[in-house]
Amino acid sequence: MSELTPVAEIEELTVEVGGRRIVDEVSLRVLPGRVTALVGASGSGKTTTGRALLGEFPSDARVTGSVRVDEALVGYVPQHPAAVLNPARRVGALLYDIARGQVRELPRRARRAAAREHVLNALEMAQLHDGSRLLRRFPHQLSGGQQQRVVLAQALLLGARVVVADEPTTGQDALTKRRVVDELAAVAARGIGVVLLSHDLETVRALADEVLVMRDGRVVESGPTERVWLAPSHPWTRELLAEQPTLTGDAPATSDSYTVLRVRGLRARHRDVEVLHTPELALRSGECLAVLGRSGSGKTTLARCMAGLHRTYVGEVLLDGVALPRSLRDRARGQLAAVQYVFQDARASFDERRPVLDQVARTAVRLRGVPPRDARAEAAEVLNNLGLAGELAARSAARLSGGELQRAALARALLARPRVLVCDEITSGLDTVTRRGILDLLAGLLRNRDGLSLVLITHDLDTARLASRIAVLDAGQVVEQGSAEDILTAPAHPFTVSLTEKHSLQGRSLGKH
Amino acid sequence: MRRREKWLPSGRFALGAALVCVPLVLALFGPLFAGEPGPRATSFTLGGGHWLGTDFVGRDVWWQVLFGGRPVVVVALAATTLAYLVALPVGLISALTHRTWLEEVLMRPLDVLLAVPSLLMILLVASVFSPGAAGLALLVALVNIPDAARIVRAAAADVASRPAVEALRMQGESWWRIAVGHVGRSILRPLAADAGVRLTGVLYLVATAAFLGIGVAPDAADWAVMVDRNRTGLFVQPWAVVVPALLIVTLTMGCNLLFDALLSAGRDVTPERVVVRRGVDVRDRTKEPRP
Amino acid sequence: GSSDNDSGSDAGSANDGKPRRGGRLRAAFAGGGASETLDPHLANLFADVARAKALFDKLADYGDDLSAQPRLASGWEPNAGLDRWNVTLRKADFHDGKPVTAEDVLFSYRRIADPEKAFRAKASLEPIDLKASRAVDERTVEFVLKRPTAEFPNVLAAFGAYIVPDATSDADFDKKPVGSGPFRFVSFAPGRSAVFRRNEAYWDGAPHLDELEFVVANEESARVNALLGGQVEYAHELNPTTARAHEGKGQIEIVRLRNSAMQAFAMKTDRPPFDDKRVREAFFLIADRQELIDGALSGAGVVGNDLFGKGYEYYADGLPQREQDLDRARSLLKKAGAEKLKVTLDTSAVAAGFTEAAGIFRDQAAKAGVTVEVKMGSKDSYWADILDSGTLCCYRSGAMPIESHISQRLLTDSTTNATKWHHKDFDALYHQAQSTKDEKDRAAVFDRMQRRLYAEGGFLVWGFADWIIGTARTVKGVERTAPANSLDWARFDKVWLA
Amino acid sequence: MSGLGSWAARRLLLGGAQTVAVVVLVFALTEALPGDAAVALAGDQPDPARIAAIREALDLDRPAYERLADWATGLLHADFGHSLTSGRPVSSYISDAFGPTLLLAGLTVALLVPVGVGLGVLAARYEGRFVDRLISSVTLGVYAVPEFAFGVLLVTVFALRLDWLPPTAVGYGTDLLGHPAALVLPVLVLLSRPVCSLSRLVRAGMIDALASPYVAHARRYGIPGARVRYAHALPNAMAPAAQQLARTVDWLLCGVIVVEALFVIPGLGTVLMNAVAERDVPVVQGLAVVFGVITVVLNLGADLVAHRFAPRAEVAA
Ligand SMILES: Nc1ncnc2c1ncn2[C@@H]1O[C@H](COP(=O)(O)OP(=O)(O)OP(=O)(O)O)[C@@H](O)[C@H]1O
Ligand SMILES: Nc1ncnc2c1ncn2[C@@H]1O[C@H](COP(=O)(O)OP(=O)(O)OP(=O)(O)O)[C@@H](O)[C@H]1O
Ligand SMILES: [Mg+2]
Ligand SMILES: [Mg+2]
Ligand code: NI
Repeated sequence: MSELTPVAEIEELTVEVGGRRIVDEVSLRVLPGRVTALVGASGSGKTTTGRALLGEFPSDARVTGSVRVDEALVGYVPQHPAAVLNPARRVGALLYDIARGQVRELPRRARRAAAREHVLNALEMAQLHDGSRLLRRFPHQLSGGQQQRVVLAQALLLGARVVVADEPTTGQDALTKRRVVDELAAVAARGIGVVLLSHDLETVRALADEVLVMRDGRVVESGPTERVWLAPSHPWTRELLAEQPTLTGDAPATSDSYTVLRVRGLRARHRDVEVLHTPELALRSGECLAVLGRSGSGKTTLARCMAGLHRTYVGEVLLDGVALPRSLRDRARGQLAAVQYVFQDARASFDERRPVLDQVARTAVRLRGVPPRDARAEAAEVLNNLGLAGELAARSAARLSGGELQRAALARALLARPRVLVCDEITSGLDTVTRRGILDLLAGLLRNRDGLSLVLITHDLDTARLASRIAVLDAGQVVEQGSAEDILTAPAHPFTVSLTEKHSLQGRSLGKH
Repeated sequence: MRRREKWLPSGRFALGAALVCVPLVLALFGPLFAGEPGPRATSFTLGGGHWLGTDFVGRDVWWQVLFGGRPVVVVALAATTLAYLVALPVGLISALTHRTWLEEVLMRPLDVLLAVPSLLMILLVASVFSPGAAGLALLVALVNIPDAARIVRAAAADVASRPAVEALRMQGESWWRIAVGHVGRSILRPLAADAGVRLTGVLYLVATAAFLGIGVAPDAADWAVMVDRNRTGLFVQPWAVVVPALLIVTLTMGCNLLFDALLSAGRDVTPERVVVRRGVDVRDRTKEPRP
Repeated sequence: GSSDNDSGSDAGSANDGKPRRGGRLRAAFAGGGASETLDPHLANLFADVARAKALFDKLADYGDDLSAQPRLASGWEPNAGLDRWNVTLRKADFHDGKPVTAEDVLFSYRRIADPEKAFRAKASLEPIDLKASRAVDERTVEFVLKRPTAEFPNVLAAFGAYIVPDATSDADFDKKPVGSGPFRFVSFAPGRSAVFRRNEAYWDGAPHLDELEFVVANEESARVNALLGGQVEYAHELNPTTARAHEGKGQIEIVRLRNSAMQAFAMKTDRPPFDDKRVREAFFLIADRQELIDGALSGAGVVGNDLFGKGYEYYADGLPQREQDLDRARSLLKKAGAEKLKVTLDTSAVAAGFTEAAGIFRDQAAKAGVTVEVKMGSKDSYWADILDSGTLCCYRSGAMPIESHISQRLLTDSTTNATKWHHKDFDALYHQAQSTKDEKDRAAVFDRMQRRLYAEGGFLVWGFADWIIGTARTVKGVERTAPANSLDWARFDKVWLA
Repeated sequence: MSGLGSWAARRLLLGGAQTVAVVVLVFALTEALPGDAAVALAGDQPDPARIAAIREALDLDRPAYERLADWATGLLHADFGHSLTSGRPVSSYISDAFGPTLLLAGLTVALLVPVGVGLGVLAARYEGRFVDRLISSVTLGVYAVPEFAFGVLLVTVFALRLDWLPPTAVGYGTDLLGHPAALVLPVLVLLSRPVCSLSRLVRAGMIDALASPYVAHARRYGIPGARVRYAHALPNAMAPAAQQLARTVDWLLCGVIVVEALFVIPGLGTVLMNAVAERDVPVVQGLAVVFGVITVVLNLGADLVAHRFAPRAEVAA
């Protein structure tokens, strides 16, 4: 190891915002061909540290310490990829711009073809197999996972010696995730230093050579992955790595439960392309339905149809047997409150400028007629339960971490006291500890608040275990649905089989000492 | 952090404020100092007790300058505000609606207004009605509405389709809060830029209208009217044009600079700034917020 | 009138040296846009008249004092009753080589008087009974009139009464107009330019210039700039302020044609408050004429004395100059029971100085306790609007003989009687003048009529504006004393480039 | 792109209706103006008998709707009618004046876009700094000076004092291309105000766009600064500016009266002015058709640009 010179280095970095140290004396070395992982609770400063390698800090932060990067460019896959995709440019243009830098040496005439070659190659590496089709699309015409992979493709195209990947596998299904991990491993194998910021321990374990465990901005433990895994020294690490207790959707679909939400003959289109066909899907009261499926299979589209955010469909969405208006603009307050949706891209769903608390509280004011003062108190309480204490909640959305925003978005929906809560990948950006907390909370609500039903959209099988029933989507079709038990233990459809296959990620054999 | 949010780029702010102050003070308090108008002299002459000379009908230019600010400020501001009072809702409605017919109903008739030469419009009103200052403000606003509405719509279209707006709808937020509180606020910068420039356009439209017989008298003490009517004497007695024109220039320039300064001060979501330029070793670099 | 045709050029230009032949002169006028035509009978604007004048001739034209001077007519002789006039033509040829004959004259006049059309000169030719009139021989026309008309030569000089060849069709005028004027047609683009060439065979001596181009520039500053920038050599109708800026600076020459445009306020004498002659007199006394001249005309003019035609033939210049007298005005108003009088003054941007004058007069009237409210009207229909409605309006008039002014505006059956001056005895005086053969006696009658108008007329004539022309310094021979509309104004056959 | 295609098709259809509305409105406005062609022709000789005669000769005594209907039927055969004042075909009025107008507008826009956008981008790039302040002050200052005064100033300095350029285009007629020097000053004056409004809108949009994460991302990846500004940030700043640009082109094509008068360029503005003054209704109507079509097309173009640069708008629920 000693023979390697680091391609990037952080020394005693401290980032202080408003008197609070969000990163506290963190040191980090990025070695070529090695994967360095930062793990830690949501809000522990992973993203802030990772961005320091790019030379970027929160505005008006007080920064001390040093950051050294060998080369000019650093690849970066941010936590919320949608934000870095230019809404007015096609995916192709966004990629070509970067590819152009790679083909500068070639004669002018050969450049175009070479750039295209590069782009398609990168898309393939980023697991976007029908890449050439996506090139003509605008970013908003991609699913969340596809956006993420486009951003990954950009980072791969760049050919930088350091890549900072912030939660590169959130929002990816197990299959895709496996491939992305392989790809990152291959990237490292080419001598590129990878900094992996992730809450996904499986991914970390499979990829990382070295792990830094963060808590409240401080590195509490660091060392080679295997050592940390096998012999965690800090109690916090132990907690973080603790085996997940298998939550099971114990909410019994009792005989007195009735169908709250029914989707019938739904065929949803984007423009003229049909992306979703769901002949029948029912959600019973008090039940938790998980929707599983690969990235781009139409999960979000389904959720948005339910929520009234996607209008171009035939068929109907029935609440208590009554068809809901297609657009949420035409829904009555009661209907709005009854069906709430938690956005996949939490950051984009908040107004960056206003305090999160205010934004969350409005739900209660508008949908339940709670006086503003009480609404704020209630919002503060819900946020607190979700781990966003007072001071955090009072900040503007721009000043919260990805996981924090995800929780705020959940709180915003919960404040409506919905009967159907549609959660789109709400735990994707959360560490195990926080995730456990949230899922517990949701399970508790299911149990105690009668009438609440959950639709959990997830790629995460562990999360899906919370559900009592699971529906599996593939390429817009519901290929299988049934009780969670059945689906997870004895999947019938080959696609489900491939999804639920014991997703042991191959640890890398190379470079481990 | 709090401190930082209140902090204004003081230099620019001060400059803008100073620029606005001169014409504003003159406009507001000028009439108090003006006193009685003296006797007339030959038009466009210098000297003879008139320290800025005389205007196109032989009146004292300085006296006119003192008196001529109020109508400019009042009518132009009123007309611009009025134009936006209509253009803003119309533009926002058509940007926020998903009903194409509603958008067409709102915007297409305005397009028709755009295609009618405004000269014809003003001529007609001039000859059919004889509106006073208020009518003038209305008319000038009317001429400006289609244009402003289109700009509002164009600026708002993108913001209106973002997930943040969907989330607001999901919360059952009222139209006004979504439109004004969120979308309107997000497009404040283009709006301010447009309004700042529009204000100037309105000033001279008022002057043109005056000459066609609408609103103020064609020989009114009004800076814009002065610039317009004294232009024939530009080479004999430049002050009659230059002084009011300069005042208008300072007024609009000041307004715009003030807008700019306020907007960049109000922006609390400053982009996270890039501090370390890469490829270099940046040891012990300390960055502190500027005072 | 006198007939010194050959002395036109050296009248006002003593030190211009010897005329030089050759060169092209470009003259900028305000024009009528794409609707312009070269049909001389349609001439309406100054640009039209200037072009018509270059291509065509009238039988007579106005001298500097607006008396009729023979042009194509070499002389005229009335009968004793003054209702039959024999006009003899001089020897002159049209551009196509054909001589100007009596038939051409009759054709032209009949064309103007065509009841189907509405040519401007039609009203002026009204005294002639064209059916009865005839060609006595090749070069003599006998005009039979409907009534005695001592001032008949004025009719021959009327605005737009040009002689065109017999049987010219309407379409010919824009394509290839043929006249007897000093210049021949070369090309014409409506609203832009017209190019003419010297007519070597002109009866009044061939012009000095080789070529003459009229260009249209409606904006005064454009004309000035073109002149200053050497793009034109002659710019018609400049502002007094421009004149002041450039007069005597050596860059360009400024020519002021005095007594060109009467400036007035017209009071409708048939309705309150101006049906009371004390109110009219009070208004005469309210006006501070010098202030109006200085303010509205930037000093470029002379004060008026409530009478039309200063400096023209028959003008009553023996009357004392009226001055502002607010006390007397106030007491007259009081006597008329018109204290705290409120009147609306119609004005419009239709002529230079109108809005300015209105504003100034409003302030002057305020000093006499009269509230004048200035009302801006549409400039395109202003003249028709003020003819019958309103009580007080801004008024102006170009140069014309005093006799024409009276017949057009001050008789009971006048077509444009803007002051509603209807007085049978006044009409009678006019007819008496027209039937008086002796010039002195006639002048006495005109003098009586003007005294009446001075005392109680409806026109508050406060001034006479200069007509300002700018020329390049090389332009010589420009007449300096001819009021606008008279023969020597905008006349290019006697002009040369040094 | 079928959605966009049908959208554009519908807009063009509506555009037809709009043009009709423009013509009717303009006709109504001209009719509502006091006086008619006869009164205008009569000028300062408003002899009532003469006016009546003119009216009869011009067919003006017929009811307004009949005249409009006649004119509209003519239009169906591509006949714009004949001028009341001169009797010449209206199409000749339009075709004669369109050349200079198109030339001026073309030149102005060709310069306006790069200059306006460039200045806006430059100002946004140095927001709050000297360059920004310089650009803002100069453009705003020029904007606040009326066109007329600015024109006179330019003529005085560059044509009369320095003698570099001709002060007017007098005498050049429609052959302006043959005298390119005569076009410099008019184009400068025409540019003076739009440059300001355009650059301010571009600047405003650019400041927001430059602060966005996607621009930061592009920078991060070493995309050249100019490319980041013009290809990445600018499209997001363009929607309001495109509207402004459409308005400017509209204004340029529908006649720029002051500049045409000041520099003696016989364009559409002059024709319109004269036609209105003369109450030459057929000419005014012919121009209304032209202006209506121009406006419809330009608005469509601007909306297409807005649509292209805010592609998310179409998916709004
Ligand atoms: N606006 C759009 N226009 C065209 N196609 C779209 C649009 N939005 C989504 N799609 C396509 O529709 C399909 C379904 O998208 P959806 O967002 O529902 O996927 P998803 O299952 O939520 O995926 P992920 O897990 O990646 O979020 C994807 O292939 C996506 O590319
Ligand atoms: N711009 C900012 N201004 C102030 N505080 C910030 C800002 N950005 C992040 N923070 C705070 O700093 C802490 C660390 O944020 P960071 O984004 O680094 O966390 P993280 O470890 O990436 O969390 P997550 O897993 O939720 O994404 C958080 O508590 C967050 O609220
Ligand atoms: Mg993070
Ligand atoms: Mg999704
Ligand atoms: Ni399509």
